Amino acid sequence: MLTIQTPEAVMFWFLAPLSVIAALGMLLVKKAVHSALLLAWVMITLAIFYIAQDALFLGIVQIVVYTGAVMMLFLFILMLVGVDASDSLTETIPGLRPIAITAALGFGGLLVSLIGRAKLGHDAYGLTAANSEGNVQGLAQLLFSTYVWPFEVVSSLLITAALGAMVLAHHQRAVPRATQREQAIARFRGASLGSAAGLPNPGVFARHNAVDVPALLPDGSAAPNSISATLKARGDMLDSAQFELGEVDNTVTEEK
Amino acid sequence: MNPYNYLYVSAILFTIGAVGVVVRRNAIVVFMCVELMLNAANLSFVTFSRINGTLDGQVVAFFTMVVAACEVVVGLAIIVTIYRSRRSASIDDASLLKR
Amino acid sequence: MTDFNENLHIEKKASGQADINSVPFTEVEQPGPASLAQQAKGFWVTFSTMFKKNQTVQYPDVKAPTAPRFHGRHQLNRHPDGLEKCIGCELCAWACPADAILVEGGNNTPGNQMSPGERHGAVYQINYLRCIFCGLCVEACPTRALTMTNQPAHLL
Amino acid sequence: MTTAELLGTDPGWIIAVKAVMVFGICVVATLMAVWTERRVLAKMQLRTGPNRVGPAGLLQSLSDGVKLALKEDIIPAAADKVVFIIAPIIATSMCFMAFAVIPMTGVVNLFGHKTALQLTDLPVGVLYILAVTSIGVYGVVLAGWSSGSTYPLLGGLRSSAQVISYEVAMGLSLVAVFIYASSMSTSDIVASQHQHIWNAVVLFPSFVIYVISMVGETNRAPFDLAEAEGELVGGFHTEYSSLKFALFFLAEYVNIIAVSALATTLFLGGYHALPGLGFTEQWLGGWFTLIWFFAKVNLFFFIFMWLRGSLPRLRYDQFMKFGWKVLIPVSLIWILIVASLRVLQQEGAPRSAILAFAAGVVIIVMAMSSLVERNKEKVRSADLPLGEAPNFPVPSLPNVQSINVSGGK
Repeated sequence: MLTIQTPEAVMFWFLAPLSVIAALGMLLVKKAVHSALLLAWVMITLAIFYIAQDALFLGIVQIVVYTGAVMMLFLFILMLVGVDASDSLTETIPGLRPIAITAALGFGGLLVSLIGRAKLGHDAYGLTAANSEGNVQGLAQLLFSTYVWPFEVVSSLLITAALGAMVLAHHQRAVPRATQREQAIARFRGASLGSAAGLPNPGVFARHNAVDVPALLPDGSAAPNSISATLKARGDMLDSAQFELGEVDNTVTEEK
Repeated sequence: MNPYNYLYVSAILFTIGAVGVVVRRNAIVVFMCVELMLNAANLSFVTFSRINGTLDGQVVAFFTMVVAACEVVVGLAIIVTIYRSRRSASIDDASLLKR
Repeated sequence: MTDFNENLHIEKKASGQADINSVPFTEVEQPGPASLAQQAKGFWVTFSTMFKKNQTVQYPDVKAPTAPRFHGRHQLNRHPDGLEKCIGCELCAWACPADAILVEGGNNTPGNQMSPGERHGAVYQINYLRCIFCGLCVEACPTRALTMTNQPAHLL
Repeated sequence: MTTAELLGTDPGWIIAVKAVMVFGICVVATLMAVWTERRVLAKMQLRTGPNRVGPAGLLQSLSDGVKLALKEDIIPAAADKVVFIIAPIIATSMCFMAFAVIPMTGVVNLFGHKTALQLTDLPVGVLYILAVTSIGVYGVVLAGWSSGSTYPLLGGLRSSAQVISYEVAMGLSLVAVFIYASSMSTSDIVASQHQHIWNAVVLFPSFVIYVISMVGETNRAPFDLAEAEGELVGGFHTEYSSLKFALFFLAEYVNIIAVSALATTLFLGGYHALPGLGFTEQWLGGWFTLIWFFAKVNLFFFIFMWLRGSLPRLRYDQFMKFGWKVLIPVSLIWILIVASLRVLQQEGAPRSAILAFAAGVVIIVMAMSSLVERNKEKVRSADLPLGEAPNFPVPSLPNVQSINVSGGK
């Protein structure tokens, strides 16, 4: 027979609302990174729930796998794909949102009322007996006896997924990438020696050496190579003319 | 308090995840909502494992984690591939066959 | 490669002169990855250095002698008869790249003959927060009034 | 009585005292570590290092800390304010949590109560440390993201990729330890090493892999790509100032001490004395084990400094290649070998069979490596395709008709 101690109840009533609020927030915040953070928080509270329910190994693995690896992967992809692309919250399919919320309320209400009415036929047991040899040992016992076939299947699934991800994300090069040495040789053997000594730095002759101010060529025009293509594409390039000094004031004011 | 309360939390989280899948437009956020649903299901597995006094529920939850990891790896690779060709991570932009 | 490089196309040299095209490239031996023993040797260098004598001079406590031609603090000199050498010409101030020197010339009067000739430096200030100790002022001085001592500037 | 049972008898106030002690030890150790690192690195470069504040400069890091705390706290306009503030807090709090399961002494007498200086003993203690450090990385990644600036973002991106890949190698290197100790609890692993021999000896490859990946995990030279000063300004903490920067600083050093402590626990016999010096453990009523523990931790900390003094920073692709193509496969193969040996041992196979297996593995590895070496030689000696001769003018020197630039011919 299972009795739940007060500390666990306190923990539950403290963390459960927090996790639900965080999950709701996940839907409502604009930035995807905030969503990911809130989800990470939900996962951590779930891990605490697991530990409270005598699933120590699963709780720790939840943090290592979900919070540590999966959410980190999400963050990584979010940063790769565009950090500040905040999601537009406008509806693209008219009437989708009210329908979704109504359906969710109905579905959630159904689930909750079902759980409320369901009868198990026996009292809750608790895991004291099952965990008597230790939670990890108990899990290992099951995993390598009853569930050894699913275990193998899942591990092959994992390998397949890793390979699949590699195939999907792999970017085949048509020609091998030039090494630094080959690039150096090509620079000197090319048609022109203009770039043999390297590209001009930003700020050459430009009276300003910030990276967004292009260098000036001897004829006063901007050297296109002196500035990062990213800055150019973003339109963050400054015109160096604005940093030019005006005519030097040579007029001498008479001393009093 | 009885352990059924965990089941209520699980049900609510699952519903929220489902709404997120339908409502949000960013493919990555949609993905995270799927993760939330899987997590919610895991919570009920663990709770039932405790109620029934056997560890089988935890083993299933363990398998769910592995499968979820697979799903994330492949899914994110797909998102990156789509992003490479479309420069967008919105699921509305990926309906090229329709138009 | 790119637009502006195209303009810079350089003609080949006429025949008879040194032509790099006739020179074959020789492959330079690239050192491969270092062996484990060599790596260990590198670690030994840093480890053994720990037990060598420090090269640091504890400067304000221990004053190492400055180099013979050290650019130190400036000094305004006088003639042997006690008159100032500075004539207030401001050439040092003009030469100063850091704009650290302020000179105001003054007229010598019969009761107040500071230097030989008509003018003397009435105000002579060097801002040591700006001074870069390049010594251009010393070179500019026509009368050798301004020289640099061997002492670090901030010690006084 | 095992450590877990011993710790189970702790009253609440002892736990509170130990928590404060763990916190204090971490902070003081950080202050000392910063000073030690600066002094030792200076010695490696024929310098003296900080020696002005306090005796031999001992208070230098304290004064640095006070200075940092008094500086102006700047939050950039482009920053995501909430995340920007949360990030250093996550980074710092998590690395302190890792210390909770590290056994620092054997049985000692604390205020008349018999206990061990370990906050708690989990059956999955080592996994707990992995979990906590993986949350700690959030601090770095979020700091990079929330700064709203390019270089921190690159630093955060690098750091997340780096930690994911090196945590795999780290976790795999720990598996061999679990197999040998047949436990994941830190105190059990220490106890099993006390009975047999240090894991660093039996599981030497695991030990090497762990030491390498712990440097990668803590973002330290030569793997400090997340804050590569030459490339990324300051990396993820470029935009941070004042106390928030101090928190990152603290987190970095506590992290170093934590992974060093874990290495001590898992591979160097934990708080136990060196073999043959076991009698010292009774001196000072068991508190002498704390000295042994910190001596070993300092050994690892010295390795950190030694690496930083000796090696240049790796290029990012080299670093990733090393992690994925060397560390992970090697540790996978090593785990296979360890597991097979362990099974042979437990099945009661004769000693000769075990030896034959080990010898077979050694021969296979050597044959493979010699094959790889020969292939390498082939690649190195292959001729680079000779293209056209260069086409650049050489300034004509006075009285010289032709110039032979390559020196040959």
